[in-house]
Amino acid sequence: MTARLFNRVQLDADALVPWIASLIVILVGATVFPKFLSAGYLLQQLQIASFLGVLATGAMVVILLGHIDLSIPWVLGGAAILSTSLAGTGNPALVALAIPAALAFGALVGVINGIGVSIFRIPSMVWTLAVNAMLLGVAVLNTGGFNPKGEASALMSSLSTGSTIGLPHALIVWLCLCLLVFAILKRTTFGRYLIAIGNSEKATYLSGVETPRIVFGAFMLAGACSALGGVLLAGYANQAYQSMGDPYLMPTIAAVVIGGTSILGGKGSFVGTIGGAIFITLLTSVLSVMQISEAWRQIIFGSIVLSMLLAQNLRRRKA
Amino acid sequence: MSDGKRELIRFEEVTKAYGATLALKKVSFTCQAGEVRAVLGENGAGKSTLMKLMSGVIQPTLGKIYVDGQPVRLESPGAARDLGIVCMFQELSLVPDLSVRDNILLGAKEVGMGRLSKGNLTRARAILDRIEGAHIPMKRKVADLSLPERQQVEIAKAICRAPRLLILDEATSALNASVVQKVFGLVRDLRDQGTGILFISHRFHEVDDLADSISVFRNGEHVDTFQKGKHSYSEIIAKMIGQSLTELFPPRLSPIPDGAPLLKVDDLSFGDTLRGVSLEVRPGEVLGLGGLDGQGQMVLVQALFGLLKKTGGQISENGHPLQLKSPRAAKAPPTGIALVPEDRKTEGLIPELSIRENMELAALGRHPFGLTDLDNGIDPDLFTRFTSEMELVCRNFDQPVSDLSGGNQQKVALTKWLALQPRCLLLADPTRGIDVKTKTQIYRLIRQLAAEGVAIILLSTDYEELIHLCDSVHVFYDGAVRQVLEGPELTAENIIAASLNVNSVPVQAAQGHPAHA
Amino acid sequence: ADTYRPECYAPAPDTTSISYPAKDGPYKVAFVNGFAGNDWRIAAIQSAKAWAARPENAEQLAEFKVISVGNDSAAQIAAIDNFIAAGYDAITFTAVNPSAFTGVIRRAARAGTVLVPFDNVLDTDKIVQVNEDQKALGRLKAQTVMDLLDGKAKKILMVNGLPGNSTDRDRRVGMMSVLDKVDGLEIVEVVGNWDTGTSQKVVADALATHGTVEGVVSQHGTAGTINAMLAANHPIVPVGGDAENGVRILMAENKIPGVSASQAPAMSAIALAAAIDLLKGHPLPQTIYLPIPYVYADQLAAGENFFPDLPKSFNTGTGYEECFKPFTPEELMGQSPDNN
Amino acid sequence: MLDDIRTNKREVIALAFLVVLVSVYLTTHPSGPTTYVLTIWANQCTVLALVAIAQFFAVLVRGLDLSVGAVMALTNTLASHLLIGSSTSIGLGLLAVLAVGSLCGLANGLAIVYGRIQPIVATLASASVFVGLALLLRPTPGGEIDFDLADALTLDIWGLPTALVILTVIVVVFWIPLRRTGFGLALYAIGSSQQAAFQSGTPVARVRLAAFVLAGLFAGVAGLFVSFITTTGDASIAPNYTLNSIAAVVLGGIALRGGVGSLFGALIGAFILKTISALMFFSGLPPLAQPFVEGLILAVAIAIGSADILRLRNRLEVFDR
Ligand SMILES: Nc1ncnc2c1ncn2[C@@H]1O[C@H](COP(=O)(O)OP(=O)(O)OP(=O)(O)O)[C@@H](O)[C@H]1O
Ligand SMILES: Nc1ncnc2c1ncn2[C@@H]1O[C@H](COP(=O)(O)OP(=O)(O)OP(=O)(O)O)[C@@H](O)[C@H]1O
Ligand SMILES: [Mg+2]
Ligand SMILES: [Mg+2]
Repeated sequence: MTARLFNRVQLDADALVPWIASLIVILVGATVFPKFLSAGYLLQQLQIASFLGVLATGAMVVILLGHIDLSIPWVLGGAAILSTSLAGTGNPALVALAIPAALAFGALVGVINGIGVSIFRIPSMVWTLAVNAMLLGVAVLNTGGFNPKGEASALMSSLSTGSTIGLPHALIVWLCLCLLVFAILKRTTFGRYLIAIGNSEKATYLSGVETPRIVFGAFMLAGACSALGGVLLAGYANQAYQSMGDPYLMPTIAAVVIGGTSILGGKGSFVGTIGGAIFITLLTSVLSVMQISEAWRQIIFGSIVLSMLLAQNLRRRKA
Repeated sequence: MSDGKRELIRFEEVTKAYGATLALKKVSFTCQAGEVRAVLGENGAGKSTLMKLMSGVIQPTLGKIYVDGQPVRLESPGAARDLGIVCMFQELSLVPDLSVRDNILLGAKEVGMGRLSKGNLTRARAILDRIEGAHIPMKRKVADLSLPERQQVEIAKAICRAPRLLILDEATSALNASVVQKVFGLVRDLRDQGTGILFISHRFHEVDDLADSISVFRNGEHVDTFQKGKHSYSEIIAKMIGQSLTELFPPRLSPIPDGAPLLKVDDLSFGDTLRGVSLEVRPGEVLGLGGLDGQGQMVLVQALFGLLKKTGGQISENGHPLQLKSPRAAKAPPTGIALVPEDRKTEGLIPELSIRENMELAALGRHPFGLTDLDNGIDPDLFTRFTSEMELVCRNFDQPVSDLSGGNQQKVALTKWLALQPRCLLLADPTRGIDVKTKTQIYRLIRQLAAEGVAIILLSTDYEELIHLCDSVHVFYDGAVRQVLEGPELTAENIIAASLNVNSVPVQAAQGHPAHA
Repeated sequence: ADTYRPECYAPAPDTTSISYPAKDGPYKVAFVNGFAGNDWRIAAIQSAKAWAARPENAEQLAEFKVISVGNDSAAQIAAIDNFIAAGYDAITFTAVNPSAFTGVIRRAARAGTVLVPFDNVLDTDKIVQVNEDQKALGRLKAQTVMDLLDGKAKKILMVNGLPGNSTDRDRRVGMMSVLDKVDGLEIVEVVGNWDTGTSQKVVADALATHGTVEGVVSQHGTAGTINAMLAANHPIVPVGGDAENGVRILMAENKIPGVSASQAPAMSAIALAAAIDLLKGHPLPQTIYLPIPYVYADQLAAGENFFPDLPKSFNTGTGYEECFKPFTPEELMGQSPDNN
Repeated sequence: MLDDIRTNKREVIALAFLVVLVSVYLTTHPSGPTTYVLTIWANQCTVLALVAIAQFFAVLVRGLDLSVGAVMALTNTLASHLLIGSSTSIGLGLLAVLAVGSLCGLANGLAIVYGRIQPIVATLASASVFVGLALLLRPTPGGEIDFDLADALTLDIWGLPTALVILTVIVVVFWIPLRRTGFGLALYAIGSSQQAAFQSGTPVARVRLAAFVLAGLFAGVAGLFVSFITTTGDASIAPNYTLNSIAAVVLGGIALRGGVGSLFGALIGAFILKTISALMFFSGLPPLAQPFVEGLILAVAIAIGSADILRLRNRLEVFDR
């Protein structure tokens, strides 16, 4: 069989690992709490997974590029603060602006990330970290002054908490986003370049591609996704608050990598990332409902993720 | 050389499989001390695989390896080194971020993990000096060396490990004739001291020059081994490619063009690597860039492809000055300049991606953020036209490029750009490490493109190529054009003289080449 | 020992009293905050500055510095040491780690610098500490809920705070001291990390798996807890929650019975005041338990003890009547960052 | 000589930047450069410096280690149980703590080298395990460390901050000799080109493994030093150090792609980072503006390190960064 075909098979298998794992988690959990199998609980998990999933979608784009975005937490927080502040003014025009403004903010931060990474060629790991620190600073400065009463606009709440015929809107938003980004990656030149850069930026540039533009695009897309995550979470909590993004950074990255996306960039799978987001949400929820102590939750979480990665690699080596 | 040579290493029915590919099939092969054995074969014939097996980089799938008659398992280069087997790899085994010194000490037997002994350094220095590497400082980072300089260091590194079996896998592919001579002198001395040498090269005059005996490989099989001189070149080539090859360099298909130049370079300068270079190339002309490596040819090519900022002088096309701000600007019609870079594995291609994805990468740019791949303004048949012309060997276009042998990789790299139908084609050493058959195919293609009116600039380290393909050759020395050779004065001697910046040269080892045979 | 202004600096049960030789002002004082990116801490900084800005206090302060060092005890120790080295008279701080300051305390004593930790206090009896009685805070919430349930309940939801934190431990102990007495009571515990979003998620999970509960006690991030209950169409039950503006708005809007009480950020101001009073030579209790500011659901009054047109993350704990006139929201918010 | 400068350019820039920061700090400090002030500064910097060393060894062989902070937390909590009582038990305690640190590193190494998991990912997961174990050891902060030992290591020797002495010893007694061995060479070689190192006969797997063990060991040392400063165990310290250690090595001119930089650079980077925050103390900046300014200076510092990229005239060289 061609090596290529093997790759394909592997990719899909990797992508399936989190799905299988999710199934196991539910079934195991169900032996203690039968309610885990109830549609209500599962839909709710999907709704909550959507927040993580939206963030993971953005993170994946950047990781495919061979970079990483550590500014997720405060892009998320900033977008939440911005959107709730606008919505809080009660002025219809500004209320309508809440979501677009937040997304624009995310994209703007993406530009700043892009400048550091593709113009100054600072390792994204560090530059986005610094950007995150600055965003924190801005947020702190801003809440120091007088803030308009902040609250989620009706649209925001409906997007994150509403549901039609049982389907949480958040889930729908997430899936639409996935389809959109999937289309961008698979069907557009931009997507092709993205993957190419993830494999070798030099060779891509020598093919006559303005690679910086692509890097910018990717980081803007990721920033917008983080912002969307912020909007959804603000809608969910019906408010914004400082460091609401901090709990999301590591789970987001974990979701992407256990989905089979190579942290080195160039290859990855959407199905996997979706599965990753769902798996992490489920695992966290099950551990929390089972009232397992923080210490053991950390240990179990880490061990399971490790063993999943090992499983993926051992299989890959057999192939 | 003495008779009754000792057997150093013996392969018995050795097979090496990479997944589905059989790189070597039941190869039995012996190699003696005090002999230079040339290993010939097309790209992908299995030469590198053979060498990698001997030097412990990879292990055989089946079969036995004997050293000094004892069955051995060479499970790592370290193990091979301890048995006195040292390989100079085709993909150089130098560490870019370390200094020359550190590279020479790295993994040396007497160093291991312990304290660094300086012993090797003096030896290495001596060797470097002997092969025209005197100018290479021990403290210089390898990354800052040119490709030939690296090959020189690699040779020094290999030899100062006092090998019993020295393997040279295309060790000299980037070196110019005069250095090659020095290296060969060194190798002969080693041989006379009883070292066994395995020598892979795609340059016949080198084989002719150095080898005592010749082994021929064809797609993974050991076809034959014989003393040099037993067979004529055409016979050897026939063994290599399983058919006879009429001639290496196809005849020109069109008269040397005159008329308005397509591309005009006026007094181009860049730092001290390019000093006031002026030249023009007409549609249908093949213009050669010669000279020792690193004399500015490559810089010129990079400038023409929009890779350099703040260059002095001017580049104009059909009289219109060009603003070459990036490769994107260079490739965009109507400018239509294409560059097939020197290093196909890191610059020309993306090995992990499929052949199709690689070929389309350059073309995609046509409609920047076009909604779908397919709409890239390139008729897919264009790819197939060139791939079939060059007889690309592959299962299908979805195979990753890394599966292909170097020669075939190069065909993909060419197709990728030719499909854009460029008006000016820049070729940087397009046949380095490529076997005869593939070479002829590429040469034929160059001729055709010229006939179709493409202006071609060919940078090459192989002067035979320059002589037989180019209408005129600009020989570079120290960032400037030392001499422009045309017609009858276009001879090996003159090229070498010009590139060494002297007026008369010792007779070169250019005699007896397939082109003449 | 009778101490200064006990109505404000209320002594903790069987605590000792501490006093230092009087110094003349004006004094150089610093507030070393931990992590800044959190609403409570920002409110605390604002309160401290608001207090220092009031004329009667301003004249006693030669210098007043506020710095935030992040969640890094080593950095906080360094910061405090720096102010000691710089000859500051008093330093207030929110300890990142309750047991990491033994060395600092010794060095401060040597240099004659007064240390007053508040909110996150230390496991030490060598210095004056300002806090609320965390156990009592927990007790108050649990007791109120149980009283509303006439002392009888089968299932109660308990949303805990940040694991591995002593405040979390004490508050839980306080709650348990009440709930343990209720027989046949099942307590569903989840970890909310004092974070609105996290609370909302874990409570949603708990309700989905454990069904309805008869009452809820929550340390902090109660807004998330209530949101989750509303989202799950959970019947309205008594809630013992924190005192963020958003919580009180929700309780008022949805007629949720219970109590809203918590750590008031204005505590930072009391710590300053205490530091000044100590410098003046007044004796103070080693452990000061500030009167817990709380409001029963039926006493909620917009514009008075909650503010519908302020951010939900705004902390209503704007002061302690017993000590000084509580700050007006404008006094706090109006503090634009640049008038330091 | 010229080659030396070129190869160490990043370090030189970083060092210059550090000198500027420190002089600003000491001049703005009301009580000037007294031993006390220097000791405070040195202690704070040294914690990060030690983690940065740990991170340096991981990065050197192309492996970011996201678990260094977690290993610190684990060793710190362990120390808070063991470093008290008789001098012998303390001695054994020290060894035990360092052993645990190295074991964590070994675990990471095995997962990465033999499990073939990407370092970032593997350590992301193992970090969570280590923190869990730390929480088991210290559910809430507490325990204590022998005071005399703590003082001995966190105060000063004849007016010279002990912390600086420790770092000097590490450089002189450990690093410089190591750099002169085949092992030291192999570390760099593997980071720069694993293929080349392998073909040159380096036992790649074992050397990489050793590198991660060293990372664990130094994370353990960092954990110890935190214990001496705080004289207590706290499982929640991890997040403060992991990402900062990465920032530190980059500031110190160490390339995340591996094979470039020196332990000395890691130290410089750590000192820069901590001095930036120290600057805030007497900067007189509005409290709520400090976090922003701090982030800004960090960003600028990083950007300065890479600014020379703009002077490259060959657009290809950019990609070899
Ligand atoms: N690592 C590998 N994975 C898969 N296939 C391989 C690998 N290495 C070699 N092969 C296959 O084995 C064949 C022989 O490769 P080898 O490198 O020995 O050819 P070669 O004679 O060195 O070619 P060249 O003249 O270009 O150096 C190749 O055509 C390739 O298809
Ligand atoms: N992972 C791989 N899968 C499939 N084929 C491979 C792989 N790695 C290398 N090859 C092929 O094996 C051969 C050995 O690789 P090598 O680097 O020697 O290339 P090559 O054929 O010698 O080309 P060149 O002479 O231009 O380097 C090449 O033909 C290469 O295409
Ligand atoms: Mg080869
Ligand atoms: Mg080859």
